[in-house]
Amino acid sequence: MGYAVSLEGFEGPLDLLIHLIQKNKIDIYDIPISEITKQYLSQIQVWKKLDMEVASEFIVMAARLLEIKSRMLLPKDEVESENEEDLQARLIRQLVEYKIFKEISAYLGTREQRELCAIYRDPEYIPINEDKEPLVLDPMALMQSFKGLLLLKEEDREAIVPPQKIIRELFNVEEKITEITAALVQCGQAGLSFSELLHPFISRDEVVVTLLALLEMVKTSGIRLEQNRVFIDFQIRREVEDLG
Amino acid sequence: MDSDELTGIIEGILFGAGEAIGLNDLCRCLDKSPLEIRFVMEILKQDYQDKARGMRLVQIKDTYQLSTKPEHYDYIREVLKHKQSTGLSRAAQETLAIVAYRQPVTRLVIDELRGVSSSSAIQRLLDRGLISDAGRLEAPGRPILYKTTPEFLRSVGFTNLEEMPEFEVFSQGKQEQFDLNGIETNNKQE
Amino acid sequence: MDSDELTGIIEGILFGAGEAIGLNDLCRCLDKSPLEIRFVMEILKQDYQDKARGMRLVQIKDTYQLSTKPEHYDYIREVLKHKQSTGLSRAAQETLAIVAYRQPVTRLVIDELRGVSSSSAIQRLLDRGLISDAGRLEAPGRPILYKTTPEFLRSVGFTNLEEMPEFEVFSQGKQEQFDLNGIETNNKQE
Repeated sequence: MGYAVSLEGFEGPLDLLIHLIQKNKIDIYDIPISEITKQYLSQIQVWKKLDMEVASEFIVMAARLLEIKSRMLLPKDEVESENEEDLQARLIRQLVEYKIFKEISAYLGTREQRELCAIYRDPEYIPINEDKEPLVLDPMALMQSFKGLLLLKEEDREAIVPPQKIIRELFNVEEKITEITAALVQCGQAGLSFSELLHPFISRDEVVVTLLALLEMVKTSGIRLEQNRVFIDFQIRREVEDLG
Repeated sequence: MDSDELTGIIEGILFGAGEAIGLNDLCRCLDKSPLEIRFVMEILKQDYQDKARGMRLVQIKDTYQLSTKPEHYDYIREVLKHKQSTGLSRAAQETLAIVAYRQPVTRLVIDELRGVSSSSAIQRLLDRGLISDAGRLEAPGRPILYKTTPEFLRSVGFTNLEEMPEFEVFSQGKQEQFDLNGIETNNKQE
Repeated sequence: MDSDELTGIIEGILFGAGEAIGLNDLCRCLDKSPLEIRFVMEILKQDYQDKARGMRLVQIKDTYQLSTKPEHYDYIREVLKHKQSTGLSRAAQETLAIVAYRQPVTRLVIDELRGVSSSSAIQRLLDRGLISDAGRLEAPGRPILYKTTPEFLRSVGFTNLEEMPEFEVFSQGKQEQFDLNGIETNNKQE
């Protein structure tokens, strides 16, 4: 199941297109479709290579760009020509409108940040004993209140999202170094092979961190990496033993 | 009861109530005209501009409420160990901007404008009480219409919707500049 | 920060706190001496004697708290009574919602979620018999735990707590996995 949408902070295909247009300093009314399409597709390929899930909307936009591009290649006096203008004009109108709303939302966001700094207070407690009529409460309204409060706090926003959707293991190099050092001490002179440091359920992130930790240790804490030829496992040994 | 006394009483009511109090309620309970109450509110607003004051008067439509001044937040947070809320995600913010300027508006229009599905963003805004249902559009499927709430006005510090900058302020003439003829011309130049 | 500004900040802190704040806390957080803080408290006390002001400064030992003036009590009561006859205040509703979904729960948890001191809302709910004590938490200070009552169930029309509506949480936009092969092929065809 997919999750956390924004790929590198892009809210959607229009957002990505606006980014490319700004990056290339292009006039929004005069977009070189062919170049933008190329850059757009290559961005999607990058995400794909990073194993990121690409939302359907990005793919639909890619198809739209390709269609505009292919129609542009047709001779102008073809019957389809009018249609091509429509496709491109529609895209530009969408981009222009989206850009305006992006500006509005940034403006409202700034105001929101300021208002978040205002503190309101609860009613002062004054005992009121009259009219103890039984209350009729709406459970849906209570639920809404609770949900609203949770959403206000980032940490609770995560707490209410089912955990399997936000799993993101974090490894840091220092901890890894400690771990590897301990393992090397245990193995003594024989040393360790790289593959022995990797457990069966290891994630890509952890492999990368393990490697970074080893490189750091080569520089700072006297270990030696030995590899007989490329693309095979390598041995990790402590240099300290030689000194001893 | 003279004007000063009335000011004191109203400040006391707003302080004691904490929550927003309607002009009507004040008129009824104090037996005063809306004009008299509004006059006092102006006095209070003025008073609170003094930097020796720690509150400000927040007006949303015809309701009044006191809050602390945002510029004092860092000190207040320190003493009260207040955890600041993060504010809306960008998806929710974009959706809210569209509802604010296009209300009443359907989900379909929002989706088209953003180029992505906005259903979860809409749900969040509903949960936060920033938007609400505004009936249904008389069209096939009778889709739900959304509008902003008074809570939205509070969250961005406006007294009413009319206080929001005109849409044209943001489009900066882009709208006029944009017409299909212009694009066709551009195209032929290539 | 001059004396006026300090006065404003302290008024803001006392307003937002909703409960007594210690002189020590103020000195520490504002980086001021007890003498300076006490001086400002005297200024505030003086200010509040003006009949155009609605609050008073209550000092108990070395703690300070703002409250309404007793002479305004009848007006404030009138306004609040009217508000409460229409149902729970927003503060009370939020507090009750937290107790209902997180019970048994301490005041600290409620305060943190709401971002304000909830003691008066808790008192109000206790008065109305919607929540009650549920013992104490085995933690420093042994804080009181709160739970909902049978009266609460009656008011929402349920026979037990399991009937409380569950809520679905939307992740930020669900997506399907996509295959890019189609596009790559398209690309090559050109």
